[in-house]
Amino acid sequence: MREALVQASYLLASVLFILSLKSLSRADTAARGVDLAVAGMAIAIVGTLMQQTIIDYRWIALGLGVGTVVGIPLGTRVPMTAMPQRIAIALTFGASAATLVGIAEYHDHRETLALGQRVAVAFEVMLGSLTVAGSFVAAGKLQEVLPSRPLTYRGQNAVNFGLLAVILVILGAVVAGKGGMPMFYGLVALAFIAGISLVLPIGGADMPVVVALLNSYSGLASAATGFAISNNVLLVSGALDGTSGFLLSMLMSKAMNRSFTNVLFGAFGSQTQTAAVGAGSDLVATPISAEDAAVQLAYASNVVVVPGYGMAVAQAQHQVRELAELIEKRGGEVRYAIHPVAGRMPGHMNVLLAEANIPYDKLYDMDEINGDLSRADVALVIGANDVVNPAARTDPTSPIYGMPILNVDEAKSVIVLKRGMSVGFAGIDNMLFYQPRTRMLFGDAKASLVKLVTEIKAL
Amino acid sequence: MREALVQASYLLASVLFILSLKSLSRADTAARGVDLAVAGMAIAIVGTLMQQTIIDYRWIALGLGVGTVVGIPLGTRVPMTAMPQRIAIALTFGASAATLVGIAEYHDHRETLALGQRVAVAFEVMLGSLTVAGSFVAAGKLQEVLPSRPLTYRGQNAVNFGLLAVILVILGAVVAGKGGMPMFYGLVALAFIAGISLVLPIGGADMPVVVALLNSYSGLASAATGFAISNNVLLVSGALDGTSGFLLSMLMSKAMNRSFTNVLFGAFGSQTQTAAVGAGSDLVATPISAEDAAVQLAYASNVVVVPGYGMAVAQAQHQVRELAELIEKRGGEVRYAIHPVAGRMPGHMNVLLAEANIPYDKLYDMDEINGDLSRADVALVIGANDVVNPAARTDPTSPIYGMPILNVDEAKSVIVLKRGMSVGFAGIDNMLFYQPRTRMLFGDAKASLVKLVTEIKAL
Amino acid sequence: MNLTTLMQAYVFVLAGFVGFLVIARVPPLLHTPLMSATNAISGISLVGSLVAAGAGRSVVSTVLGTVAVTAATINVVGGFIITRRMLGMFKRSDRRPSDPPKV
Amino acid sequence: MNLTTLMQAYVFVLAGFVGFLVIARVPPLLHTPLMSATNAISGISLVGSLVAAGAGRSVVSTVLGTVAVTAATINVVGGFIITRRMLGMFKRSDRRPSDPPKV
Ligand SMILES: NC(=O)c1ccc[n+]([C@@H]2O[C@H](COP(=O)([O-])OP(=O)(O)OC[C@H]3O[C@@H](n4cnc5c(N)ncnc54)[C@H](OP(=O)(O)O)[C@@H]3O)[C@@H](O)[C@H]2O)c1
Ligand SMILES: NC(=O)c1ccc[n+]([C@@H]2O[C@H](COP(=O)([O-])OP(=O)(O)OC[C@H]3O[C@@H](n4cnc5c(N)ncnc54)[C@H](OP(=O)(O)O)[C@@H]3O)[C@@H](O)[C@H]2O)c1
Repeated sequence: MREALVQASYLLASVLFILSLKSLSRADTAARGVDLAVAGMAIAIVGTLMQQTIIDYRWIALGLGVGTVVGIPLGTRVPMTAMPQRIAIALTFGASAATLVGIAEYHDHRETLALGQRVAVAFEVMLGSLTVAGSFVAAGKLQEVLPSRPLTYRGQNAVNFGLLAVILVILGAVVAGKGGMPMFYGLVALAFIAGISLVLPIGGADMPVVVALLNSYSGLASAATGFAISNNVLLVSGALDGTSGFLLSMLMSKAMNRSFTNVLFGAFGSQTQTAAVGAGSDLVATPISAEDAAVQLAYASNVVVVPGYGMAVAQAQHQVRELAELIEKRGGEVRYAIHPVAGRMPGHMNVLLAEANIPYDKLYDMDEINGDLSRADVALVIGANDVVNPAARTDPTSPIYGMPILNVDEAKSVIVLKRGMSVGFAGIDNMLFYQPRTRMLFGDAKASLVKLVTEIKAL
Repeated sequence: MREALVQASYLLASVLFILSLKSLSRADTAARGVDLAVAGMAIAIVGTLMQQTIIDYRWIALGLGVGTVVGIPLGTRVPMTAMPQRIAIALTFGASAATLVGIAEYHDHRETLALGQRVAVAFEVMLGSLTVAGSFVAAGKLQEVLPSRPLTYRGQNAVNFGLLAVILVILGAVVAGKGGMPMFYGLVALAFIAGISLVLPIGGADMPVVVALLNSYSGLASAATGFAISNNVLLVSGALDGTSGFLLSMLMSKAMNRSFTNVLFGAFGSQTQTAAVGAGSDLVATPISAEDAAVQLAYASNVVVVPGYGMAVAQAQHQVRELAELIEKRGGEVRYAIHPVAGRMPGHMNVLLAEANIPYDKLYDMDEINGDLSRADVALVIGANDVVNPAARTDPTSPIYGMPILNVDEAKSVIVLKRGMSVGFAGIDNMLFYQPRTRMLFGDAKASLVKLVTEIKAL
Repeated sequence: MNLTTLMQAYVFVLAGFVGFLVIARVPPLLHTPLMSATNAISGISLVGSLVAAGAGRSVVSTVLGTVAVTAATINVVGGFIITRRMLGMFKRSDRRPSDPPKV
Repeated sequence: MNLTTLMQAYVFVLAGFVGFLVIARVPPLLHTPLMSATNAISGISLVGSLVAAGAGRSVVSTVLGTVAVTAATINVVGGFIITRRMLGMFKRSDRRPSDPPKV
């Protein structure tokens, strides 16, 4: 009877996780999706605690307590701008749980595990350990504790493939039951090293793709645990995470106009280093003073704000809202044009602007607003570069050629807020800045916006 | 080892069925979907034949042989126009197989079946038997062997609900292991009667929805078999059929602008009987001779053909192609406007026109062509009525009000081919026919088209 | 609830979700071919029929099983042929081969 | 291949299909919340950790299990809170409440 209840709780939890993912894939139901997942998790936990094998609740209570105390601030305090590294860190925790359980399982039952279970445990610790290390490195790169540029050396791919080959051999030995605990710990250790070594050569900006992929590995590690200890809810949610993470990382690289293998093995992001900058060296961009820009904005009736990575760096979203409200108070209309890969993670701009309380029906997708940009009196580009680079349309030799962009160059006038003439993520110059209708307002985006606000108020 | 192979074949077959359905849900991959399903079926059959429990192949060979001999002509000979009844008949066969297997299972193992298996077998024969009878009646109605109008009497819903209640009681008894074979046969018989009694009151035109729903029941019967005899491929494909059939029947009723319960219990389709006809009785529709219509078509440069149920009745699709080719040879452009529920089953017009070798890129969905109909020189309406009835847009009291229609009334001129002034499926008059720009070419659609072709050739 | 029944329940529920998700966005054009194809797939009850017909358990079982095999085979063979035929008819014009598929 | 492993294979494959089908059409706007949510869900490894920590099998198992419970709980608690917070930020303006959701 008790066992039946446990199993029923697991089935229910599995269904709730599925419904949760389904809700999460649509904007209007996404919030409900989280509630469903929370319910599923709670049910699965209660179901597990009812199991007959659990005889001692003290350590469990300790773990749950400490975890909750640490988890709450990680959930409530971390600013939205730190989301990518926040997810990567969380992944480290989740994957280390799977790895530790795998080690405990192998330690206790090494002698009695069936072949299938050995396979499962071996995969569990391999994927888990790789994910722990990989996502830790990813977090470091995203937080810029580690250098976010790709760390490469000659023969790197050869070394990595060699490492993977050795791991597979050891995996085989563990599955065959050879080598005992030392062999097993060797697997854990080498997978850990592989995690570091595979992620280091990938540039910081590609980390979201990597994190999604590692999430998929961590899901597969859970599924392997499910196989090993015959637990269906682990199996189901592990498989869900495994495929959805994989698909998500592919969708992400597609949205960035990049191939998936290129992201993972392409000495990738190193183009940031190599691409030439000086293309427009004899051209001069026209600066503008904050005072003049303020006048232009104050009297515009149709303003389109184009946020980019620079706005995120400057944390300028609140000043953006302040400026927009001033313009609106004076009778102008302000809309926001959101490029799908503006910033450094998908939905980056949406999250930031939402944090500043900008209603999401003022945010327009690229496809929705592109036809309308020619009617804008002022396009205010705040720290965006690649996503407004007309070379994507016009220059077949450009590395971003073919990527859909926001056609800001069609607006009646353009004001660009950035610190200098540096390139963006793709490492290429942008002819938009040299266009007769474009004016550059140099300086940190936040500082410039503060100046604009002050000036408009003074008008 | 052999058992492992059997099980592997089942897993592979299940995956192939899923991939098949996925392919079948997109036009460009649908044909490949059938191949995948065939492969899955073949693998499942071979896997089953390898099972150790099968000791005598003679009867199996007989059944497979006879089935193939009968099945091939049913697949190759039946004309496309008879698709709905063809599907209904096939369903009868499939469901009777499930029912017979259930009876055999219960007959042989009655004493030893576990509770769960009794539940499964009881559901299997109940759903199977209901489907056999229901789809047989549906086929009869579609073929018009049985009267296709709803057969209703007072208190019908009460009788049907009573019948279902009795069935549930007997189902309970069988599950409880009470009553032996007689009780079991009682369940089969009553479910059979329920199948007849539930489908008779539904109008012929709603049969596609009913057939899809019965398909879902038959899938659930297979899934129940899978539970009873612990066979995973039955379980998976049964569940696939069960949910997809159910969803499909809901999508269909939605496409017909009808609620699902209304289809099943609404004394449904009886509105065909009751709705008034004479609304436009003092209006006169203007006839046209085949000769004049031919001239008009011959010199039109932009013709839109709107096929409807009448074209299917008259089997006129080949003549439509002939006429279109003549017009094209003379320099005119011919497109086809396809309403999602023209005819009597979804995709009816597509199938017929495809059969006449009309390339499917000349077929335009309602949404694609509606904005363009005002540019048409001639809209040639062939046996369509409800799907071009402007009352759906203009008359809130009309039973079809709110259904999206083809805006044929906006064309520069309209020629309607039908036999007289009879109403269509919805049983209501159509103001389109009395519009000044509309001409009626009375007569059977095929005969009229033959005349038009002859006249144009003679020009 | 024994373990096998439990696992069967998972398989059933998950396969149901798959069916639902796959069909959720199919266009009306494909409703009829899809109905025809799922119908043919429901001939998978053939698998159960083969066991009943060939296991030599009892005369009743063999007879019913053989009839069931016949019926299910008709469904499978006829169903796949006609679905294939129907879909084979959806072809594009030769004149504009580069166009995206319409309807 | 024993029966349980077999059924587990079915469950795994089917759940994988479900994951694939559900995510296939998610818009870029939701990529980050979705990543965050699946991440929190992957904290389900908590279920395995609870058994390791509470079954009293060995000191190693209890210690590793307790650490695992802690780590997984951090993941679950923090992950759900932050996902909820992020999605809570996607709100519409009060001025045009009847508009369809944009972006
Ligand atoms: N969204 C994603 O998922 C994702 C993930 C990975 C990669 N990417 C890539 O990232 C790029 C995104 O394009 P983007 O236009 O948003 O950004 P971008 O092309 O990377 O350009 C950002 C610009 O912001 C300026 N900037 C930096 N800090 C600033 C500050 N404090 N104040 C003002 N300006 C500042 C920089 O110029 P200065 O230094 O001169 O100020 C830089 O040119 C695309 O190439 C995309 O493919 C996107
Ligand atoms: N597609 C589906 O899935 C489906 C399923 C069930 C119901 N329905 C319903 O069926 C209707 C379909 O609309 P529809 O416009 O295609 O057809 P309709 O409204 O039913 O009209 C068909 C017309 O064709 C004429 N006709 C019949 N035989 C003919 C012949 N041999 N030659 C020439 N004309 C002939 C009839 O008029 P005469 O007798 O005067 O010739 C009739 O008015 C809709 O109401 C729809 O909701 C559709």
